[in-house]
Amino acid sequence: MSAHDTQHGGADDHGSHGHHVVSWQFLFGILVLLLILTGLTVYTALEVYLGDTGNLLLALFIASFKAALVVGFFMHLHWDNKFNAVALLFCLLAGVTFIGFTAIDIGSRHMVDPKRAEMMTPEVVKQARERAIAEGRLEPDNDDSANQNESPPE
Amino acid sequence: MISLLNNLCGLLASAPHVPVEGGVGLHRKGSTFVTQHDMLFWFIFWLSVFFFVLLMGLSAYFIFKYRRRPGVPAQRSASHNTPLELTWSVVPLVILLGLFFWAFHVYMDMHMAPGDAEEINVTAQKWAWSWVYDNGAEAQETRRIADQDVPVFAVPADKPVRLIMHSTDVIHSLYVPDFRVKLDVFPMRYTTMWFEASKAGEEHYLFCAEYCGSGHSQMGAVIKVLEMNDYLQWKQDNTLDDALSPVELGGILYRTRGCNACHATDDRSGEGPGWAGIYGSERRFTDGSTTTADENYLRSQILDPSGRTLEGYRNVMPSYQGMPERELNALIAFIKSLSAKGREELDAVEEEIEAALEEAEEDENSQD
Amino acid sequence: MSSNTPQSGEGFAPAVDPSLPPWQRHKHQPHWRNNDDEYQGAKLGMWLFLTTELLLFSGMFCAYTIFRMLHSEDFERASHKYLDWEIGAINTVVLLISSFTVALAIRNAQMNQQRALKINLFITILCGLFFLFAKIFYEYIPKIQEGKVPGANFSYAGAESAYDPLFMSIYWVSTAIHGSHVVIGVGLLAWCLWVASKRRYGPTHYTSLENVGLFWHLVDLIWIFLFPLLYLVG
Amino acid sequence: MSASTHDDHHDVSYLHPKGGFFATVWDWMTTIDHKKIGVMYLFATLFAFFLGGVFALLVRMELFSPTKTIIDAVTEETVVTGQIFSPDTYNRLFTLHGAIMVFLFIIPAIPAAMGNFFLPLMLGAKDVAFPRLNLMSWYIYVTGAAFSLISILLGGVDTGWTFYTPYSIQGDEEHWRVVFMTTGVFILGFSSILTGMNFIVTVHKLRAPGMGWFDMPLFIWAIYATSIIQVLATPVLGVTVLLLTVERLFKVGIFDPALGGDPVLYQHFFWFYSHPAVYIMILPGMGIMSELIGVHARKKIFGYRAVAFSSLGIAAISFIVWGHHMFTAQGELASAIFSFLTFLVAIPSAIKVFNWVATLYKGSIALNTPMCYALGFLFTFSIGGLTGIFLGSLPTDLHLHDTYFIVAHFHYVMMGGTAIAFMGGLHHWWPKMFGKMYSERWALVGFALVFIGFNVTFFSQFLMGADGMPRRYATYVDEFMPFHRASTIGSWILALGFFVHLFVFVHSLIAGRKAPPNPWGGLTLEWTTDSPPIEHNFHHEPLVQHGPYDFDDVVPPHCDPADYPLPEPIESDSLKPGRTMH
Repeated sequence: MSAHDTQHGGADDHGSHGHHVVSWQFLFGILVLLLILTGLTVYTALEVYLGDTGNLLLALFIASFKAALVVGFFMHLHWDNKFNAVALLFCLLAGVTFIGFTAIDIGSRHMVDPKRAEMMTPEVVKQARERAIAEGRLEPDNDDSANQNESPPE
Repeated sequence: MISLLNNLCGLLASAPHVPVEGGVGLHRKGSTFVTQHDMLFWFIFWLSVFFFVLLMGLSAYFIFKYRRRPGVPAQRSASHNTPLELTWSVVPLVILLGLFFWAFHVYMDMHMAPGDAEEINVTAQKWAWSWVYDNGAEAQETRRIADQDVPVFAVPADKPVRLIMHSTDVIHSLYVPDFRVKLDVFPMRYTTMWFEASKAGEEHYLFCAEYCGSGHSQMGAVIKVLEMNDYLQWKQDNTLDDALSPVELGGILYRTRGCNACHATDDRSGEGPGWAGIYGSERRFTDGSTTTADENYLRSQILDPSGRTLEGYRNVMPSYQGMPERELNALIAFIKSLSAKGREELDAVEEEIEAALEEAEEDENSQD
Repeated sequence: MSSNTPQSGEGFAPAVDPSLPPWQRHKHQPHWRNNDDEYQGAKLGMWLFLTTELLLFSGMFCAYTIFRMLHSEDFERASHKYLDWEIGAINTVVLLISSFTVALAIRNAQMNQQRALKINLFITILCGLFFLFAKIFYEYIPKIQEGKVPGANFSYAGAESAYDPLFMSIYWVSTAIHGSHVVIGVGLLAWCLWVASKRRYGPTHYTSLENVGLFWHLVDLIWIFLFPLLYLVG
Repeated sequence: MSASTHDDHHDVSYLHPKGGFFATVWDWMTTIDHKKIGVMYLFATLFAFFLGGVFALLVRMELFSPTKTIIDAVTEETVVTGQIFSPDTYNRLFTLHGAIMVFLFIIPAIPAAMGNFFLPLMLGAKDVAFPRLNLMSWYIYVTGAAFSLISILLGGVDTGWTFYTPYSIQGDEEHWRVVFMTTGVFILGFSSILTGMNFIVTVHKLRAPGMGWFDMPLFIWAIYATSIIQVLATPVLGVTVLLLTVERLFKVGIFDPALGGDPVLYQHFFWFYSHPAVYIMILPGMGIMSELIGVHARKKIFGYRAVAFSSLGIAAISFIVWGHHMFTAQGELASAIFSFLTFLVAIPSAIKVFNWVATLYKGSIALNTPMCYALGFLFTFSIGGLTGIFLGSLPTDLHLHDTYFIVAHFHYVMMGGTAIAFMGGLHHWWPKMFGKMYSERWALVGFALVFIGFNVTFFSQFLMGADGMPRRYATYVDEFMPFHRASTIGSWILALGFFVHLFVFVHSLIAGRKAPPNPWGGLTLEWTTDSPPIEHNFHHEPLVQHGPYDFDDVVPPHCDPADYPLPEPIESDSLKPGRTMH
């Protein structure tokens, strides 16, 4: 997908601007590639099992590759002046710093004293179930699958 | 002019009444952390003073020496000097990073509790602390600071104490300035902190340092450091044993469960209504409905207060869901004891009990 | 940005030759030196705005990452239990196609193919509307009826873990913010279609069309990440 | 207003009224002239400053005595030492003081008011890159301020300006007040983003011919660095406040622990914006400092590139240190990392202060009001910066967190830094903005009162903070009474100082004498045009031939060489750069 097959097209392209015009064949090629990648990510997510984080990383990798395609060619960044790309880079840097440091903190609470990471479970679902029983949407003491307004969990 | 100065000084320094002798501050050396912490604190202090005096002295000298004199131009001088600029970037960096490692070392000591610590469960709720010791003891003595009765917690001297803390509603923060310790207390999550009080017989303030609403400034406590055996004796005395009558137990719970943070035992109203005379009286709510304050009303208001709010008050009372039955009855008995109608009923109940006891004795006599 | 009516008190009003097609009459604003400077400035401004939009969504991705880290198996199960990936996949394809057609529209403007420009813009708007239609009628409304609403008023009785409402909260808030951006995008594209029908886009002037196109690509970009994270790996 | 020059009708001052009263008002409301928008921002932010100041005085009044001061608002009975306000009202006062000062004054003040006015002038441009977007930012600011005002009129918010959850999402009856305030903050965020974006494009695309990146004045570098932070940090505030509003309306539960959320996550969200925000506040102040010290000491800023790059350095490092606001809430690993990085962020600020002091060497220092404020900044900002070291190191922060030591630290850096630099910049550029000189004597009196009042108010807070006086307390233990009394009396002196300044400025607008184009002998482009400047800033496009601070070689424009003598030209090359300073 390098720049060689970008066709400097357009008969009446006014020289004064010299804006780079991309051939529609090239754009169509990018679209086809994106659709294939979408299919790939759906397939790998449902059929292929690489471990909990493995799937996540694979999905993220495919999504980043698709994003790079859209940003680089659909959004014309590849041929734009460089500062736009620098702006996008700093944006990603800020986002990664934000998510990274927050994850470091919340992920490492247990290190010195495990008691500090012990969370109590919220009873939102318990209250919801009691409310459901109170409103008669749910028979009191049997399992939830017999509930009339909810399709059996697949 | 002199009188003006006197009032001003008088105004400034009128002798503050000090409920905890020794006051509070850097001069108080409450825990074993103090030596390490203060060494670091004063090192940073003198480092800052040195740089500050250097900078201000230099600029004051320049301002005086190079003040603008008409007709005299500024002399030429180099507009940048790389070696100088490098030194005054690298030298502070090295000093500060050295400071970081020293500070980190002290910090890790403060955050790693030794194994044999005495464990106390601390619960923070909107505007009161309650410490429950390992044998179920709770503080009963209170002290009046900053216009509020706050509990006095006992702590053993020269023994590590580990506080296992959680909050029931919002974020609070347990802060003892004299021990140089502070840690946030979170709802739905445990946090732990440790310290070792160094000198028996001293008393220290405990403040809430994370903003938690209108009672935040009165959510204090006093820590009393006792010798080990006094401490064990104190714990023994303060267990809520079963011999206590409901009204007495209710009185203790009134203080330890934080009711005193908002409710007064006379009819003066604070954040919440005063309890004197409310049992049996007519209670009007914000939505205009009224009801008589009987036992079920008191029970429902304690367990689920957000349902109905009394007219003229805000809906800020936390719910005491999960309070054991014995303590609930004791609290209700205590409230009843504060109003005439309540006292009659309590006396009536006592007479029945005595009557029943007498009958029981007669049956025994008649049997044998 | 597109039409340049000289402001009052203008020092010098550039002569505008009426015989030229509308897109060639565009003259840069007085404080710019030439059309190209204005075009590059506008594009840089748009890219900076896109970085702020990306950072707005980075907040949602951070919440997702943290709660996924804390309760990963609950999230994994909740994603398969509550969300059906078919609708997500269809919406992804629809958005990718709309990205393609809006890129084509910009190319048409550069090549002065006015009819193709209007058709491509129309297709993009259709795809956007289809995305919204599918999201609201096939995802949001059924979920509301079954009580799979986020947070406190979560009343779906078939929930297994205590953190299902939390997953629903993340799903609802992220897709709602993204959905609102799709609505804004469709509105802007409709405005571009109106401007294009006035033949005011051409090889020398298509700045606002390109900026709206960039915004639409951003909307697609966010969905490219939201779809796998929420629907597939959960 | 000022007399208009008589050549062709375009060269009239931007303040020249356009016909009758209503025509002028309509012209100001729909102007896309960066100067008018700058002046509108100036008056709006000054109004917000005084409103915030009133709340500050009320807070200090309440803290004059430990428990109650005059009237106990809850029971209405007059108590000799009654509390002015119930604790709840006190909480609303300090919250509104914080929120108004942060969101309505200190973040927009220098970038929007002075940045809008002087960025294009100093770059030699006719206007900012997107003038209409600039006007839209102004109206977004006004809308956001209106929302916050509605929240205040409804009774104000008592959650602290940080809106920490779960406290900020509980409580039913003030439901709408918090929602109005958070929506107001959300809208104000956009005004900040769009202004930042506008300035970045202006600096990149609209510099005068001959002005390279290192020929720009240092104020522009500071505004550029501030704009980068505004663009990259403010959106996260947007999403935080949006989630808070959604949390209150739909009980979503991302930040609510009772529903599985995590309040510490909220603190990360909030401080990821709010720490870079404190650099949005101080960087423009540092930019003004470079201008003031350069012009009034008639000396090229020492180490121009070091000062310029330290602005960018601060902008970069500011994004990785936010955790030092949460040392008591975080895990140990995160606290260690953030503490280490916090020590890095101190270096660029220190470099700037060293460079300013070095600039004074062999200068020709005139002690007029702007220079007094600049030197006052050196004093207060140094204290603010150095006390930051106490808060960067972990154990001392555990002791000092959420005490009055922190209150004193950030007031020394924000008020002692940005507000004093703002006043210095205002006095420096007042003649250029309004074409009127102000009375030097009374302005110096104002400075003296502000400087003394400020130091009395906040230095006493350092002392009581180190002793353990917690923050946001309506009633406190008696040991802290003397410090609080000194601080309250200091706040009266401070308020008096600002009122003196208000009268000086109003007097100057009404009866000030006409200002020359270059009263201080500055070399940057804004001094080449008239004061107040004409509609299109420059009669003909300026060409940059010398650096912004070449005081040794260039006679300032519009100035009599006799007033500004030049040192003898360099014969020998004894002054080659790199030699040690002699």
